[in-house]
Amino acid sequence: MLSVREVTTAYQGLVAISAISIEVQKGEIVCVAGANGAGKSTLLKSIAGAERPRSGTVTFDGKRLDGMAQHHITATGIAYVPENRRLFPRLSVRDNLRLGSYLYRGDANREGPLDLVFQLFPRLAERLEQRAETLSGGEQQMLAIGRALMTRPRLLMLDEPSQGIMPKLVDEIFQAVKRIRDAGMTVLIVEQRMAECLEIADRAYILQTGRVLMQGPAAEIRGNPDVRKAYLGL
Amino acid sequence: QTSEVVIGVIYPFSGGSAQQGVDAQKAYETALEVINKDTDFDLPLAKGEGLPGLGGAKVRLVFADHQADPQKGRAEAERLITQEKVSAIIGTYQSAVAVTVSQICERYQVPFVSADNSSPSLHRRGLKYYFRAAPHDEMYSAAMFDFFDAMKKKGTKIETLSLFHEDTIFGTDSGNAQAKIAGERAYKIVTDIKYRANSPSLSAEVQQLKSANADVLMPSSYTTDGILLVKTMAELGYKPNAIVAQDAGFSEKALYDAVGDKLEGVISRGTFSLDLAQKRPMVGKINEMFKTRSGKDFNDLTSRQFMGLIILADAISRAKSTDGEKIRDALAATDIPGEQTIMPWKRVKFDEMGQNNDADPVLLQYIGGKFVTIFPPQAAIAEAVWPMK
Amino acid sequence: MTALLETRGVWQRFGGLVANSDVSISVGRGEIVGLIGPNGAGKSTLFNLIAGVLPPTQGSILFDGEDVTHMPAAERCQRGVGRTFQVVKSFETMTVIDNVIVGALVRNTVMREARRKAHEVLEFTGLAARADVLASDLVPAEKRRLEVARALATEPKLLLLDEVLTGLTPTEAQTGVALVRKVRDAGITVLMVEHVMEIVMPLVDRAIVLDLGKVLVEGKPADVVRDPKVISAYLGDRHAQRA
Amino acid sequence: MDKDFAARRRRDLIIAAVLAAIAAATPLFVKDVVVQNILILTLMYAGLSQSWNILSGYCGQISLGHALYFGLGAYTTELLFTKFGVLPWFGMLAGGVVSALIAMGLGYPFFRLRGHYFVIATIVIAEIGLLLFHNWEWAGAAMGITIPIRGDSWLKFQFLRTKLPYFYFALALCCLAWFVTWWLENSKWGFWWRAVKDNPDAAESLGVDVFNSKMGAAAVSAFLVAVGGSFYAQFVSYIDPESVMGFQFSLLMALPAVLGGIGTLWGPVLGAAILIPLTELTRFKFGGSGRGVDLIVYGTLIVLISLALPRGLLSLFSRRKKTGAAR
Amino acid sequence: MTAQAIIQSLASGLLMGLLYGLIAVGLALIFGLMDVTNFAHGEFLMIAMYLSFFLFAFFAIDPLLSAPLVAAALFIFGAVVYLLIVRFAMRAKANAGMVQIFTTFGLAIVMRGLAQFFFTPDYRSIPHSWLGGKTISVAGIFLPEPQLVGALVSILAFAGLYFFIHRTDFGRALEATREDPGAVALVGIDKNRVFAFGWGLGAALVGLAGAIMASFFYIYPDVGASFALIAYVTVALGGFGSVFGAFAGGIIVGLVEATTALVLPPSLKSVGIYAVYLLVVFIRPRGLFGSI
Ligand SMILES: Nc1ncnc2c1ncn2[C@@H]1O[C@H](COP(=O)(O)OP(=O)(O)OP(=O)(O)O)[C@@H](O)[C@H]1O
Ligand SMILES: Nc1ncnc2c1ncn2[C@@H]1O[C@H](COP(=O)(O)OP(=O)(O)OP(=O)(O)O)[C@@H](O)[C@H]1O
Ligand SMILES: CC(C)C[C@H](N)C(=O)O
Ligand SMILES: [Mg+2]
Ligand SMILES: [Mg+2]
Repeated sequence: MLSVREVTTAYQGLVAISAISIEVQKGEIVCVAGANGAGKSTLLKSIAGAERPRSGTVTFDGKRLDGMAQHHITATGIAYVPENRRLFPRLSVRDNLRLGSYLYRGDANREGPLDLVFQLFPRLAERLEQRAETLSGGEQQMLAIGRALMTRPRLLMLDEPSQGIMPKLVDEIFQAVKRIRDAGMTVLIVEQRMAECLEIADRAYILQTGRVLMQGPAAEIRGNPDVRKAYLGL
Repeated sequence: QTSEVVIGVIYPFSGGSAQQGVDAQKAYETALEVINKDTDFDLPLAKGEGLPGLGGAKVRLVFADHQADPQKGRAEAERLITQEKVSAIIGTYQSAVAVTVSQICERYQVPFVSADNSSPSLHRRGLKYYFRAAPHDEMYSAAMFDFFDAMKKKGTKIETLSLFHEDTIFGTDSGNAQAKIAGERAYKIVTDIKYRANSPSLSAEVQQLKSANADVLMPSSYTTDGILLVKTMAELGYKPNAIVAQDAGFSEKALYDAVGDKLEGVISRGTFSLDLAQKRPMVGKINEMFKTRSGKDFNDLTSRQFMGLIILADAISRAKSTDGEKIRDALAATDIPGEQTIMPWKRVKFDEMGQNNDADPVLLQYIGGKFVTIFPPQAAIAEAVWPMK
Repeated sequence: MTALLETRGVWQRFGGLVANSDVSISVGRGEIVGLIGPNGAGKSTLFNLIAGVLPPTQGSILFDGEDVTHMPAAERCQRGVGRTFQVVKSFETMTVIDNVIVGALVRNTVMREARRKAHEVLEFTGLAARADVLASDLVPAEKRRLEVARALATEPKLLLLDEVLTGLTPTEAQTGVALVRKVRDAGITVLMVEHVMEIVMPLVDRAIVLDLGKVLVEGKPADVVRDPKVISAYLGDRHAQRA
Repeated sequence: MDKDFAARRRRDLIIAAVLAAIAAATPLFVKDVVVQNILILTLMYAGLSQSWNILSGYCGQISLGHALYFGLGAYTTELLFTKFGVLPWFGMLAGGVVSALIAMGLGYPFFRLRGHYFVIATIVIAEIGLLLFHNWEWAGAAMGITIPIRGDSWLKFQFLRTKLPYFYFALALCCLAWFVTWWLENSKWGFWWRAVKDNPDAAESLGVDVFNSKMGAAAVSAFLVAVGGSFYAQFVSYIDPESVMGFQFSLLMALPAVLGGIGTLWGPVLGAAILIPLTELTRFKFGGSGRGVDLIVYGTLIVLISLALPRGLLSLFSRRKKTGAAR
Repeated sequence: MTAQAIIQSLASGLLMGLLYGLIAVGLALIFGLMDVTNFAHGEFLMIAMYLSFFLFAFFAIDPLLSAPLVAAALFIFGAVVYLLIVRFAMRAKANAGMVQIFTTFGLAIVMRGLAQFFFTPDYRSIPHSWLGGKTISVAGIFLPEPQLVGALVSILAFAGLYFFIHRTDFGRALEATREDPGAVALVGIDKNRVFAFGWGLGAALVGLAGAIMASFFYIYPDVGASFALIAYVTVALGGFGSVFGAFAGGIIVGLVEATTALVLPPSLKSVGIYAVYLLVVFIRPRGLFGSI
């Protein structure tokens, strides 16, 4: 479904990822892990069009994405929840969610995914009129995912969704991710909480200093002794 | 022998009063044509080409933009003198700029002709190189009151006045002069409104004028405010008995194009009148020359600018030199009879402060789309229509 | 000796929403205390009240034996309250070292001293290599470390850490844990908010659990994680199994 | 690292000294008064902009009302001189003090405002000042004040025959403003200001007295600008409200810093060195046409420079990558 | 002063206030809602007035009729200005605020220069427009028709803008883009389209104001300067981010101006406006109804 080939992205000449290739199949949950600064976020940004790759190709369902404007990429069915969430701080929760369905204005069923969102994150339903900036950190993360779901993505990309989330909810979020997949979406997720993430993931990639260090089925990665030592802290 | 004499012309060529600068440019170019070409007018330098005193040397003008800023005026004057080597400077429309330009001229001993500044304080600063052939606001205002006195003698009721003047140097000076003379001659000022130039609205001001409803409304306003004033008066249903304006906006074509129909019978002071052409045909011809350049008739400002340059060039010619001091002396010795001007003046002769006290102002009334001279009697060609309309 | 920090019946309301209700906690000198609780429980709000961003709607705050309830934030910093922000607030157009110098200036009026102190703190926090980089060019994890460094530079008695160890791989987190210990060993009391139990629980001496703005449970970490109230409100069943 | 830093500071100081020395020597070669005039204005605006930069560039409180302080400096000096015979040197000091006090007085209400609300408040207060002076008869109202010419004298700081004293004063002012900036930049205040600009909340949490930082910056900035205003009044020897308190001054003070590099040590000087001669030359060259060409050229340049170099011209010179350019 | 005169003053002030509101409504969108500084607002107005003038001078179309044309032309102009200039000013990472101030300020200078170049600095006006100089008198209170129509258009423009911002997706998209232009792509919004449309709409509203103004005001290259500061104060007084605020701001400015002129010398009447602005923001640092 998504295929990233030999993508290199740099910031002002500083190469952050170099010649990375990854694949995501429809219906999969793919986990990307790696140390700080390994280039995980950069990879997602390069796919979402937030950064322009210097070379390499990104194709999504046979469509070339690299070089496409970011909002067009969203329209092709990729939703991206960045690390810092990028909510609209002074708009209400409701407006943030409504904006998620901007692409479907005029559509009678535009608020369709809202049920799923409230089902996943009932807290949001209680906070509809509150400004996004006054939400607690965890609530903000929920809203960011909720907003992304409103764009009815076929591929959902999450950058460290568990960051700042209470343990109970971390599990819920991972469960939610599973349910999101079960609702027909594909998920590409960057996580530091590898243990939890690998539990739900089908496959995983491990990045190191801008390159793919390791890849394979989640279970395999989880069993790898190096990984256990270096990333799972076991 | 010099083949060319350079004169600096400093005006606002950009900003809010750029129009005056551009009009002035046309007036000076007209004067230049009269000076440099052989024309058949009874004006100094008209006959023959160039300046006879300097072997027919031609005059060249250098224009500079002061943007209504005294500091820039100063810098431009200095540049014209030191780099363009001008022999004299003429300008400046805004009196505030004339202050600094004349100071620089004084310091470089280059004559400055204040062609169209009307602030009375200008010539009272003890400057040796300052000359003004035209009247200043006190003279103008005095003429207005002379006119009121004359009208009163004829039985017209003129007791109360409303002053309406803008808040820059021109309006303030004019308002002060009028208030002073009104006091001396026992006219009652019922309202004295100083307003902010280029205000977006004059409703409140006009409302006060209307409440006061004086016998005469005396505005001192530039074109923009003049237009707005007249429109606002119409909108608020204020029809004054008479308007006697301190020139400026009220001698501008733009104002009459905009609101002329509401101004039948308005009186403005001035120092020029086109109807002088009836007595002095060359006035009409020179006006035509100006009109082909600018598309406008001479008005109070452009006529003064034209005349100023003629007077200055004449002095240079008589000085037979481009030396500042010699030109200054020649200017001081100027004595041009009124008939050899396009103005209704008695003559051009400067007092020791550089002011020509024989520049008689006139009062003009706007009748049937034209200005006719109504005062003083010797210049008048018609009786004043009072009240207006 | 009295507690370093004490809050007495502190309330904070935002319109109809009660973010803190009747919170009374105390933190002793030299402790590392974990403040945990569900998202939106009011932890960051309590930090804001302690640091003096806003006065509590009701209640009082004592620091180092002094009532600081209405003292402005800057003065509290001078008294020894250092804090980090959950949503990082770096001085983006300044370099890392300059960011830290701002903090160091609280106790060092001589520039040279402040600069030396700042370098020392950067060494201590492992940011020395990034000293001359603009704060805006740091990655999120580094920015959080900068928050800590800046706060440390003020030489606080009490350091409030709001989720500074978030987004680290477990290995990296261990470095962070070591850093917090070092901080405590340097004599600084730490009150920290963190959601990653694997990190906090081994680290803290005592844990306070906030829920819906109220103190739910307080005690030794081992006891707290077993508390059914905490499990149901915060940790979730899975954690219960693991714990 | 520390050595680098100290070396950079020293380098700045040496460059400044060399530049000042070169500037001081220019009158030996430049006899043309027009060029001298441009140099004086350039130095004056460099100094003014440097001073503006303290409040707006370093401390981040964007003021478009500094004409108020400029005008207050000019008026205080000349009112004291013409009404009470106080020598301009004392007037200058008095003007600076008055402006600084007013700036601090205004600080109480103003520094609670953020963003556009603050900017508009500064514009509006300067406009109020302008209108009040316009209507204040004792201060000459619209007529302004003509400084009586009493012949060349250092005592009265008045020179007709030569521009050199003005030149050196402008140079001194520029150097002073630069040096004050240089000095404060590496002081508690300099750090506080930049912290306040970037993030007042964080600054507060680090013990920065946000309010007083702003007050300090405002006072220093207003004082220096007022001294510039005094100088300008003496230099032009005529002032009226419009020509010393008009909005254009507020912009002209900001412009060099913005074009050169706002919040930097060298930005204002660099900006003024380019902008002022450019302004003068475009007016010389195109101003007399009456067709607005000078405006078109000038405006286009401002647009282009702002767009092409948002960090100012200085960013052209800094070879260091973005990472180091913060100073 | 008679009661009637006072009522007249207030009535004039109210009408004038609505007119200020009309001039400010475009700014309320660009500066207030989109949070982009536009120092060329007065010059937009000037261009609109010239357009009306030339449509009248060459085709004898009354400004009232040409208003839609002018608005349409200004829409294109505004969008183009955004796409060609402002877009790049907003991209600046460093001190974006100053970059915006000075690019639009430079643009204002260029526009004045171009107007002078092409239209000459002459003062123009439309002598006999349908509205110009006409007035209705009710019980001795004069209500000038241009201002009445201006007031009506002002109310409609504000109502329309209010509806647009609060009831359409576009309005929400606009707010979102203002909040974080880098984030709207996450929900599939093209920020440049939104902002270009916003600028176009803002300029079109100024176009309406210009057309109304042209029927009774004088026109010259610097005419915008007279209105610019009042428009900024109007928007800020009402509070950034609030359409209603700008509307209320206009009315307050008009009334304050009229009442100040009753107690102070008229040359100080804008001091009243400025003082009220300062007073309001001291009490409410975000203006009367502002949200940002
Ligand atoms: N905006 C930026 N400007 C300059 N360099 C950047 C920028 N963003 C990232 N980098 C650099 O690119 C490299 C990869 O960063 P990236 O954010 O992709 O890492 P990451 O794996 O997501 O790390 P983390 O776990 O901290 O989120 C890092 O070395 C970082 O310094
Ligand atoms: N300024 C504010 N206005 C309105 N509500 C607020 C404000 N600040 C916080 N809140 C609300 O108060 C509650 C507590 O927020 P707080 O940030 O303290 O939570 P927290 O415990 O730190 O959560 P997290 O772990 O997710 O960071 C939340 O529901 C939040 O929405
Ligand atoms: C009416 C004008 C002739 C007056 C001139 N603008 C001046 O300021 O002196
Ligand atoms: Mg990342
Ligand atoms: Mg929190």
